[in-house]
Amino acid sequence: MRLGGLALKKKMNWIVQYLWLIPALPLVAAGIIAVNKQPQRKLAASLAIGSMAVGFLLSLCAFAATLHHGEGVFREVYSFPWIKFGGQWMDIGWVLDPLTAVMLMMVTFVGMLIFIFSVGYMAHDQNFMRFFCFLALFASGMLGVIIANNLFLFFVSWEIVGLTSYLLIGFWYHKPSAAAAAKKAFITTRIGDLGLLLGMVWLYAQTGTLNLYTADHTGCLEASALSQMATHVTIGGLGVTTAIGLLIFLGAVGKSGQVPLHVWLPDAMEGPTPVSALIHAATMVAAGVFLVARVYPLMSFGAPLTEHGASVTTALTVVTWVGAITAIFSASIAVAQNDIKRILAYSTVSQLGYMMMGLGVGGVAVGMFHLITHAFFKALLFLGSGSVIHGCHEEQDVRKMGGLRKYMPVTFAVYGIGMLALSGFPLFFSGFWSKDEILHHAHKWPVSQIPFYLGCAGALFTAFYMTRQVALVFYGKYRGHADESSHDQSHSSHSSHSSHVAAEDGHDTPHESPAVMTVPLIILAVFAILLSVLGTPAWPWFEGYLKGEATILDWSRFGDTWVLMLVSSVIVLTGITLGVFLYGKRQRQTAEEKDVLEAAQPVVFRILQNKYYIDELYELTVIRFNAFAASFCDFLDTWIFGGAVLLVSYATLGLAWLYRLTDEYFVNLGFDTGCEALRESGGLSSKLHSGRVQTYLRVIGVALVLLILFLIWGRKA
Amino acid sequence: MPITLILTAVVLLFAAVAAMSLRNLVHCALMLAISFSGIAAIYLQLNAEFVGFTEILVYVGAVAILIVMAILLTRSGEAPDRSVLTSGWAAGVAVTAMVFVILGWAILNSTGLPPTVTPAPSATVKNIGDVLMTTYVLPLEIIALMLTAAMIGAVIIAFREEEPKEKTKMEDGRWKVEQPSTLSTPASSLQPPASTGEKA
Amino acid sequence: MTTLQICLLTSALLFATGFAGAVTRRHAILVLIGIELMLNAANLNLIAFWRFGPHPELLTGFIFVLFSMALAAAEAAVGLALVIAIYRHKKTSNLDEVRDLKG
Amino acid sequence: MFDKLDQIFVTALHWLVGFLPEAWRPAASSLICIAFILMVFPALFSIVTIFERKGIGRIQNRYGPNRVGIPFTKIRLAGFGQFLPDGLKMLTKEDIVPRNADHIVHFLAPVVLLIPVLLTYAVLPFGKNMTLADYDAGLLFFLAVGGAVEVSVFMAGWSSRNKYSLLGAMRAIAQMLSYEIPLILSAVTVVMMVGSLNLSKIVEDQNQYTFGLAHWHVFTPWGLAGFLLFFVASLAESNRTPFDLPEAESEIIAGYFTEYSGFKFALFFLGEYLGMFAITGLGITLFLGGWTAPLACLQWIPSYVWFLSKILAIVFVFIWIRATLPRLRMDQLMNFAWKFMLPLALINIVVAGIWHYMALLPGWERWLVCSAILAGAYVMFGLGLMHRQKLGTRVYKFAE
Repeated sequence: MRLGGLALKKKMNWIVQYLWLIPALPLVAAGIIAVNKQPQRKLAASLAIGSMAVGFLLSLCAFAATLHHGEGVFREVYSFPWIKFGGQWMDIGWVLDPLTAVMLMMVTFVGMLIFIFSVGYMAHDQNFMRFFCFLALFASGMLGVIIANNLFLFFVSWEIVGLTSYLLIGFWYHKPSAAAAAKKAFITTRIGDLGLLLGMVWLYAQTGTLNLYTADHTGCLEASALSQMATHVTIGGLGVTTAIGLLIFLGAVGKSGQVPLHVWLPDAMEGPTPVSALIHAATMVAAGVFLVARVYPLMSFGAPLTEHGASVTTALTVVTWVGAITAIFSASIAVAQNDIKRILAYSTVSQLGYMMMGLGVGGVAVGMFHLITHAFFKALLFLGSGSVIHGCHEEQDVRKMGGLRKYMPVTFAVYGIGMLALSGFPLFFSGFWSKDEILHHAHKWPVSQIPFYLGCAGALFTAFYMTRQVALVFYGKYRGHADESSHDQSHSSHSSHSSHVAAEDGHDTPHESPAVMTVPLIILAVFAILLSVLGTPAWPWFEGYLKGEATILDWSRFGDTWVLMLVSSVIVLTGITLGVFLYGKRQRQTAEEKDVLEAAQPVVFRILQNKYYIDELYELTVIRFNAFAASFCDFLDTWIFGGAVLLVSYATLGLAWLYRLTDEYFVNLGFDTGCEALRESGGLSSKLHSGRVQTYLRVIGVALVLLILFLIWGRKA
Repeated sequence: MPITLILTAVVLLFAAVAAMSLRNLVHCALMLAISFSGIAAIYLQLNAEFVGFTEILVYVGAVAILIVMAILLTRSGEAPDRSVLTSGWAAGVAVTAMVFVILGWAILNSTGLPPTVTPAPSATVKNIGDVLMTTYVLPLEIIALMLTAAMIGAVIIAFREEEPKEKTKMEDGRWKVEQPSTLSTPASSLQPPASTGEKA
Repeated sequence: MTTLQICLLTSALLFATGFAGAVTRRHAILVLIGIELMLNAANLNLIAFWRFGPHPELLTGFIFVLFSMALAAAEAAVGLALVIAIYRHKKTSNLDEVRDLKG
Repeated sequence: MFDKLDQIFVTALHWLVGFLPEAWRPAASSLICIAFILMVFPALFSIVTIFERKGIGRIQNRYGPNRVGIPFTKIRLAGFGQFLPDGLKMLTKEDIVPRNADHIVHFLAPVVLLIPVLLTYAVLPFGKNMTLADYDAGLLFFLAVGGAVEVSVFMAGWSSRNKYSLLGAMRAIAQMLSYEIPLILSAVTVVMMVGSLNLSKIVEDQNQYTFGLAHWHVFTPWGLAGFLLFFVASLAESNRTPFDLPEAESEIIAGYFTEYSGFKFALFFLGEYLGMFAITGLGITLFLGGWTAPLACLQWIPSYVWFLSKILAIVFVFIWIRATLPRLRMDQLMNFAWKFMLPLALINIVVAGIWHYMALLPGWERWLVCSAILAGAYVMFGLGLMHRQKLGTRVYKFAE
């Protein structure tokens, strides 16, 4: 295998060889920032952003390398032996294929924008350096996940990502809620990672390698390994591939917050908003989806392709169902939330559900396309909410906002674009096309139609709660503080460029954010619109790109999709009008006023507001059991093991006493006398060393005499 | 011609003994010069002119002068009134006697000595130069290097240390006490001693 | 008694004299003088053996003497410099009072 | 016939020695030569003293001694008889020795001065076949023995318990040690070119003629530079102005022979002049072709005449300089020796090597190259020497 890697290197594209630079640069940046003691904000920011920019350029090169190469999927790997496991070498390496390239571009680009944004957002935080150090570290981990050609490297980067997510959620660790959220996120994702680890180990046991692809096609995702694996069957007639796939999917569930492990994601919003945007909307949570896409060959192996390019296996069915349930579930929860970021968080969860569903029903292209588009417009939304929060002086409750349209027009404009993209407003927004793809494939799914209906419902909810949010935040009048009259232009303008001054005197009129925050928003908004052209049914360039096929413009493809497009547009428009009717028409006057739905259906609303009491459920079951187990272990520890340890320790103490006695009364005395003798002899010999030259000369003379005598005597003998 | 040789040897040894036993160091140094010249004379009688002249040039011309300089620099030009012998000189004399006896004994009845009647070898300057430049060129270079190092080392060792700053400051203070500090020219003319101090 | 033996005896006596001085006198410079005398005795030996040795045409002892003279010059320079430095520090050049290296 | 005239002393020596038995001849001949030297050069000394006095007198626009002639006659000799009364005065003066002087050393000093100076004459070739001891390493002998003069100077200065004497001795020793190095180094160039330390060989090497001009070393760039260096260094070696600090009358009364009078003083005087003659002779031998004639057409003149006349010419230049130049200061003296003459002499050695190897390509290149290097070095070191001189207001320096 190593020989293969070396042989490959000759005709390899240079970018493949230097792909490692992309994750390495942010890592180096993080290291440099970490070792710089005094707060050098400029250095930190410029290092992080610069590394991301260079990474973006490199990934552009990588992308260019994956284009135009004729038929078949472009895939080049570069791997080298790393450590020796028992008998054989474990290689690590990286792979460059369309999946990697497109993810690289997305992550580096969005990440760069978010870095720039957070320069403005964190401007007044005294832990600026730490923040950027973590961000850069996260970026390197995420990029490592993307380029990894080896599940081991993948897992390492994956854990780095998890760690940085923990650190960043708990960035404001002085807030107990943040600390708790960080712990929750870490532990919950650990559950998933355990599954991933088991899957990896099983895979290694089965195929003897963790390389996904290799030069000589012996990788664990390639036909030889898979077919040799597919012959095995484990408990309950479950195919080994299926089992491994499900275990790995468990990791994905944990990472991208699918039901039932979704609970950590909403709480993760305790972190700074850029973190929410970068990690919990754009990139990290997408890593789970990416993982599924990465091991898609494993999951889809052995099943015949259906007529529209997706294949049906047990694993994929599970994926689909989990995705669908997650989508509708969290979309419904989002309806009843009041925290602007929580709403977005639940929408994220539901969108991730959509992606999973897309992967399950429609193959890699569908899910990934929604992932990309979602990354852009969700980052846009989060950053927009961040700008709003920044403008409202760290206020997050939508009920306390309102009428911000006047105060921050730019934010309003881009936020509106994001909202329309997310809710899938027809024709002009990327969200529409990607979601439509998913629904389309779900509709064609041979197993069942239920996921399709769930998806439609989710779309309805999505449109509805986004409209509600926008209506509450941007329309009506500002409910941030009691008296409107106290705000005068000079004060607001003054507070606009130094908002920490304003933050000190509690309530003040909201203000537009500085350019360093708005410009990334605008860029993201542009992309949120433009990306739509890549995935229309008429010209499914993205799919072709991923599959490595040329794409032809063919309007006739609308023939079988226009009905569905119509349906989804109708759904979306219904949701929006519903939202406008309920919240736009009659604005609430005060922050304390009851919500409209709450007035109508208090029970349902409470259930939704409390997230179906999932946390409480876990509280009652998992955590209770956990506590019990813990106490049991404590008991064991204290009495059984502790007793044994105590016994051993007493025995040791006795021995120690014995040793001490011997030491003191035999060894020490001996050594003391020995040392004494040595010291005295040294003193005696140093007496000889009287610093008088002439004594030495005398000795030399005597030595000369002796030497001559010896010579004569030796001559005689 | 052993006679002249013996005479030279006697003179040389007398001078050496004097150089080692006189009380006045300068006399010792002069006697040393005489004994060096005696050695040079012996060299000449052994057909080693070059070495003889070098002996004069190096020892009489340089080493003796150097020693004299050192004597004057250590202010020990006068004969001390206390004893010039170190404590425990008797042991030294005994060791010396042993050394001499053993050496003389070894010389007098050693059998392996080469025959004394040999043609006078010719050590012309040309031969010496050839040998120095071919066989012994590396030792020559090393010796040159060593001489340079020794010279630098000697200069550095014997270099007079900078006297601490506060000393000169104290001088200024004393000066200020004596003279009204309004005068500038005497102050300026006072500076040189400190400077010449390091120079000389 | 051959000429060679005369030379050797002379050098032995010279060596003994120098040694006696170096061992018995208390002034540092005199010790150096004694060392010079000893060196010269050694040189005398070398020359004598060169003169009466089997291969005088090789000039071995001859060159050796030249080199040892260079060494002696260096040694005298450094030694006297040391004496002067010691005198500067301790205001004495009596070897009985210079014994800082006492073990 | 001219050869006979040239070799007259040699033949006379052989004729004289011919009377003696075989065994005594070497010793006898050397004794005779020594006696000859002891006769000639003190006589030269006595003449030169008068020369000096009269010459300085002329330069200072006054008569020198111009009365005394041959005693008991009316013959004046333009005052050249002056040395007789002077000598008598010297020899008959009272010999004063300080009470707490070190008598033995004080007595020995002039003798020790005179012996090496006279020894140096042993290797000088006064004329064709007129070398007393034709050592193979004659030059080395000359330099070595000349080095022994410092001992006597020190003896004189130290033994007469007088701070002026001691100061003078110290100055003299420092000066001699410093200027001996350029002296030897400038002589080394000649040794390099001739390939021998033997003085008569060196002279023979210069005893060739092209276009009737002699091959004197001074007629080459390195030779000229070497000769100038040697000349300055010999001025300093023989304590002549401008290097007469050791016996600067106006500063330290007469230097290391302050406490000498009468006969010993005369001996010092004699020693100095003999040393001057000797070193001049060496310079002539090395650079000015020794006893050879400058032009081929003048070879009929006997060689010893050439030698003596060259000595007299150089001595005249010495006297001229003495009457012209002021005295140096001590630090200037040292700076000049170590920062100017020493590096220049070293460069001169290199130039000699270049000259030797550029002889392979005939023509004027080597003249150009060597002269250029030497001139450049001269200018550079000269600037470096003048660079540090603070030619400004006077600074008072106090002795410590």
